[in-house]
Amino acid sequence: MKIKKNAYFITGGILSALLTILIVVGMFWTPYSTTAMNAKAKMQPPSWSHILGTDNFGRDVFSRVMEGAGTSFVIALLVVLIGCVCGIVIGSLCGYYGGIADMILMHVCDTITAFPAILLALVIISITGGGAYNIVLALGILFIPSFARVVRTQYAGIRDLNYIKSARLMGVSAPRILYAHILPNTLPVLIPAVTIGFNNAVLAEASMSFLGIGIQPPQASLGSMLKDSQNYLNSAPWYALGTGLAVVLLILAFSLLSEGVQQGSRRS
Amino acid sequence: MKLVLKKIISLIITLFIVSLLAFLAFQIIPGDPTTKLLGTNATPEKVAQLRSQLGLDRPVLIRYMDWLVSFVKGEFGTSYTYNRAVSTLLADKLPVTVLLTVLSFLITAAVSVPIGIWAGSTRNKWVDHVFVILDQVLMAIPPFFFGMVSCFVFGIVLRWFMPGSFISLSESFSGCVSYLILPAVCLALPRIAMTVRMLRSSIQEELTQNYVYTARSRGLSRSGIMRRHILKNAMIPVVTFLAVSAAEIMTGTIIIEQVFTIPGTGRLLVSSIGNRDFPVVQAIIVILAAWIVIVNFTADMLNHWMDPRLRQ
Amino acid sequence: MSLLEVNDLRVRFHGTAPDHYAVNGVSFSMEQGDILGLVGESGTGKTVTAMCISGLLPREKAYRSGNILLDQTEIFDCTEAELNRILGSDITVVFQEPMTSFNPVYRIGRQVEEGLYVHEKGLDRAQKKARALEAMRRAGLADAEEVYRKYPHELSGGMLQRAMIAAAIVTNPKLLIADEITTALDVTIQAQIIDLLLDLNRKEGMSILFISHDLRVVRRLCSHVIVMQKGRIVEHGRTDDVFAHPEHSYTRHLIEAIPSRDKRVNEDE
Amino acid sequence: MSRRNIALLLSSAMLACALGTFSGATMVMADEAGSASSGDAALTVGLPQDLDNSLDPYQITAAGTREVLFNVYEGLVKPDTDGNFVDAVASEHEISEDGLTYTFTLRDGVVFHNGEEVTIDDVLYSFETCAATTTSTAVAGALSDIQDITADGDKVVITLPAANSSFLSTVSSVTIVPASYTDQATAPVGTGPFKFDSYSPQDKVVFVRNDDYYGEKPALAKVTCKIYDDANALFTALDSGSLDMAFHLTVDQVNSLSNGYNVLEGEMNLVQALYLNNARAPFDDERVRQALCYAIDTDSLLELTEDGHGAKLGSSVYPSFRKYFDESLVDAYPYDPEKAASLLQEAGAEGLSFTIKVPGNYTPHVDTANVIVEMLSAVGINAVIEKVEWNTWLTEVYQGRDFDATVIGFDAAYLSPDALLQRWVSDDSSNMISYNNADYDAAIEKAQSTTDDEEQVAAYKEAQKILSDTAANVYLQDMADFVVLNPEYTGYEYYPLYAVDFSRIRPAQ
Repeated sequence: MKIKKNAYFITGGILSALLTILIVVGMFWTPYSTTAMNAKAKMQPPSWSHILGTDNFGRDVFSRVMEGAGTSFVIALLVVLIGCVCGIVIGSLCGYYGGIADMILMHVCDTITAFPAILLALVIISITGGGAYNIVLALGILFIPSFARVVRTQYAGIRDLNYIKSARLMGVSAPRILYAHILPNTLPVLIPAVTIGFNNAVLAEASMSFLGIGIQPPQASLGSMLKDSQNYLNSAPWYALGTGLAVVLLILAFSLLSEGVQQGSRRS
Repeated sequence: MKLVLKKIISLIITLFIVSLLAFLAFQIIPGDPTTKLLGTNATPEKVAQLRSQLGLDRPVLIRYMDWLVSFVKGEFGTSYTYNRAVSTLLADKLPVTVLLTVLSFLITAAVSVPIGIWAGSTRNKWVDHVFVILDQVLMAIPPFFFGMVSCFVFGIVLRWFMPGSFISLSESFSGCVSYLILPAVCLALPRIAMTVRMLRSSIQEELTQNYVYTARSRGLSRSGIMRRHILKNAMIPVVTFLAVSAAEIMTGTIIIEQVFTIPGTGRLLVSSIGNRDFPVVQAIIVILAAWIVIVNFTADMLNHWMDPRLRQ
Repeated sequence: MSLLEVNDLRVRFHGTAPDHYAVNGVSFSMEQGDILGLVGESGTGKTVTAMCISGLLPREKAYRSGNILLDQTEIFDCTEAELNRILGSDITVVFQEPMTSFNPVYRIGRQVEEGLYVHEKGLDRAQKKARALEAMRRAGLADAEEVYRKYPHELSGGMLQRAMIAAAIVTNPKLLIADEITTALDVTIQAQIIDLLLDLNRKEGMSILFISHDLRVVRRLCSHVIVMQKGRIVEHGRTDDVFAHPEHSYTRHLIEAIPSRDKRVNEDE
Repeated sequence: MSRRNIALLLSSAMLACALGTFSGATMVMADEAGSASSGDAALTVGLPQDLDNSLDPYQITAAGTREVLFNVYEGLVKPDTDGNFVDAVASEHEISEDGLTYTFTLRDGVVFHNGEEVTIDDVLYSFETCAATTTSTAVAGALSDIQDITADGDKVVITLPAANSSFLSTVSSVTIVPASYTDQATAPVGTGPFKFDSYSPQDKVVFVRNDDYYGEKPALAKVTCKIYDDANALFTALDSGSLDMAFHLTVDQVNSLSNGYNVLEGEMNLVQALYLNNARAPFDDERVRQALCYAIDTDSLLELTEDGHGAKLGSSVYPSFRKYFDESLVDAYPYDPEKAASLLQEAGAEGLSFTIKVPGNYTPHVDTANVIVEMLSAVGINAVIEKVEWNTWLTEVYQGRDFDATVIGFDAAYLSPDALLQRWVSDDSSNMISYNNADYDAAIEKAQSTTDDEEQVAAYKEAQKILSDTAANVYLQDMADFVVLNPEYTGYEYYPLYAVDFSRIRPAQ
């Protein structure tokens, strides 16, 4: 994979590395406490002491963005993980064995996609209650169909190739065929699906927090911060723009990386 | 034809499952409607009496059948919070959301197809990079953030547009449409980016096909080849994508209506879920799900109609 | 006056080594009514030569020198517009892969009429259809009416190739270039296509430039033959003379390589 | 022109006309909101929440609905801006020396909004129906005490078994409605300066001038109240000029206003507090409640949320009640984290954690909850906020009492301390926090039954002291209420209770 000329890969790589470092650091240390309120420092514009200014409670926006980005990042990662793992299991079984199970499961997947996403999330959350873990569960379930469908088509395609038939003839056990032989071949399709999944997960979490059903205070994610910042767009625009930029960069970094990977593999 | 029949049957089955799931979902959710209606002076006998009056004590499946029959007849029950028939509530909310969805879809199609064709047929490198970057950025911006900022920029800074001054359909159609344009654009932008990118790569792929050489050997000009040969081939995957995005747009209205305070089914759905207003939520879900399933079905049909190879 | 004259044609693709010429000084001429075979293993510059003659070689891809005269018009001097006027009317091409040479989403009839659409705008729909059906019958398609309405994926390779030929002859071109048109077909269909070309030549005096690596086909079809190796002509003459006593070792090597029954016949004689 | 060209042409034409209407329409809209010529002046107002599910005057529970319908509904008498009672549907009223008989003369020529004349039977019907169906137990209690109520000619005579200084305020809360009219819930009919015109949920409610109003006719012909369930959207609409007026804004919002509207400041007339569910452990233990009072620094809370504009409270009455307001209780619990910690230890409730349910659409309450969470975490108490829809708060918290703690503001439905204090009596149906204190019930009982003014004031103050001593709730503030008005209008005046009077607003010449 020629990396030298692949601009997307480079920019995506640098951006994601930078963001990941910021997020990991944010989990242990932030320039200011993310919760301490300070009446005198309310609504201060960006300055050297406060890079992204302060919010309506006098808290440093940059520190909160670091922590919020961490929450959003972890949630999105977990959501994609659940969606991907379950998606692979379901997709591989359906794709490989087919038959009625395949028909039924695919129908269930269609129904899940037919459901308005936020409604399913709301239903799950109203049963399990708000908070980060329940959102991860709710969104995780939502992301299974997309992965399942991608994996199923790949498996259905690869299932009849000769090297798989010969593996079966040699008595290779089914799980080994499924996950040692076929799975690696689905990677070129799976990796972009994972990054797109990550993007959608970050967006989904942000939208749910915007509707007020996502992360509940005092915990803060980029989505909930964006919602709070809407009120001060006029007097403290840096609050909304700073947070919004963080969301965009978080998504952009990984989608550029995925574009780079795709273009790299296509070209080599 | 057999294929179409099979598709219709699976469509109906999915709708059935969705309505059943929607119905069951609300049995699980905590908060019994009777506590809502009776409030604090809910004595056990009153609760029991009301439950039987509402028929809540009958087994779930019978209640589901009951609900389905009345649903098909168009009676969706009465809303708890607004104390009026759900059908009248939806009568003035659904048109707004449908108008917003159609407007956003038209903008998506009207903008992305010409740009996609132009992007596909130019050969210079820089155009490619510009489109890839633009597409990535547009898809990375959360729609409500885009709505928020455009509300601020157009509304408060430039004063071109008055967020919150929604003019209802009954008052003036043009007033309503002009208010819905900015939200529709916010909804459309990420989809325009995706469509342009898809159309561009689809055209570039078709350009490498042998039939293009045949066409050139007939003496067709470059634009003639594009118009008479490449466009239809390149549009096939794009048309299906556009049709599917019509379903996504409808789901997207749920968020956009919150940002632009548009009294559509999206906002009603969010507040009704919060208020555990089951009849309203169930009606909206089934309508939304029906819209998504029907749109996917049309996408399939369009695909078959446009590509003769699929027509066995 | 000869129909086609190629003088000292040289072609070098961008990005290849400066001294490596795909076509290195090719000159020949062709008379009206001839069937000229262009033979050689793949990669010897046959197709590149044909593409230069038909003007299909993209200008930005290669350096070209020398000149090509088709019925007194200098191909290299033509502008894009002038070229488009010649292409499809005076000169037409039939390609190797019939399955992919047709646009999958349009019916055969519309694609056979393409030449008329471009060059004879005056005709109305009915006239175009009639000309197309007539061309398809000339190409040996018995049930032309039915094939007219079909889509490419609904026809066999052989029928598609006949339709391709119909599309090429509908504008009664001066020169028909057939670039490896039999290679993708099985033997029985090949013979039918060869007979079709012979008929067209005999009945309508169609001049054909036939490019192939299959000597057996060339022997049966072509009146004259040119053998090319590494971009140069190594042999040029009447087909029978060249096959009877080939001068150049490369030609002899090619003839011996024919694995067919009739070669053994030669030995028995 | 092949089909392909037509399609391309069509799509670019669509785009052109879409953009055309976009630019053309904004001209139209620019002047629609602010038309202020007299006579047919129209005002556009923003409401921070949707109306109640029933608009029947006796069923309304939400202060937000009551404050708007103040323009539609009237009693025999109604409060004025300085808290006295002026004649409304009654042309005059007199009270006997012993305070037992009240005589109201029906004003002649008063017409309901549906055109019917107001008759004595309507008045009697109204008193009867209100006594039977009102959701406010204080009003129901006062009305049930009436010995008898008789009509003679155009007068209504009401006799009481014992004097009740706040009976006049109860009368003002009995809206006079037509006896024959049945669907008040969806299309209210009253006698007020404005008539109800139309209501579409989540969108708007429209009032029009009542041209045959007996009193001074309002200058505004039409008032359109646009409904927002999201404070941010309301503020953006106001700031962009599509609204002429909005009320109950926070100081942060007012500071970030950029459209040059006038800002009027008054009190919200709300008792904002961290209300604790006294029936649910550990808040059933007085010491835990007191610990919370010590743990919350009200002064810095005011500084953070109101830039110092709000008024501190010590109990369930706010300053506008002047003589009844007990100033001394304001600093009953100075900020003392150590004492809070020791009290918690004493009560065995270290590491206490609970949820604060707060209505998401009221930014002032959400902000206060955020500050409280932060202050409590400094003392090791872990509080989490759960934002809920307004209707969900009403049913789950207010009616269902299913909560640990909540931040809300209680208003006075009518001008009497009862409206604020009666609700904490043990058996009162709207006793949200299930407060149960015999001394408190006795003090309220005494206050309601004495005729002597000083005695009554002392009893009400004693009741407030009990609430403060037992730390029933963590009393915070009566927030500053900012009303923002388009400079093309003037004349808005504050009332000492939760009411927005449109009838005084007129175009500014």
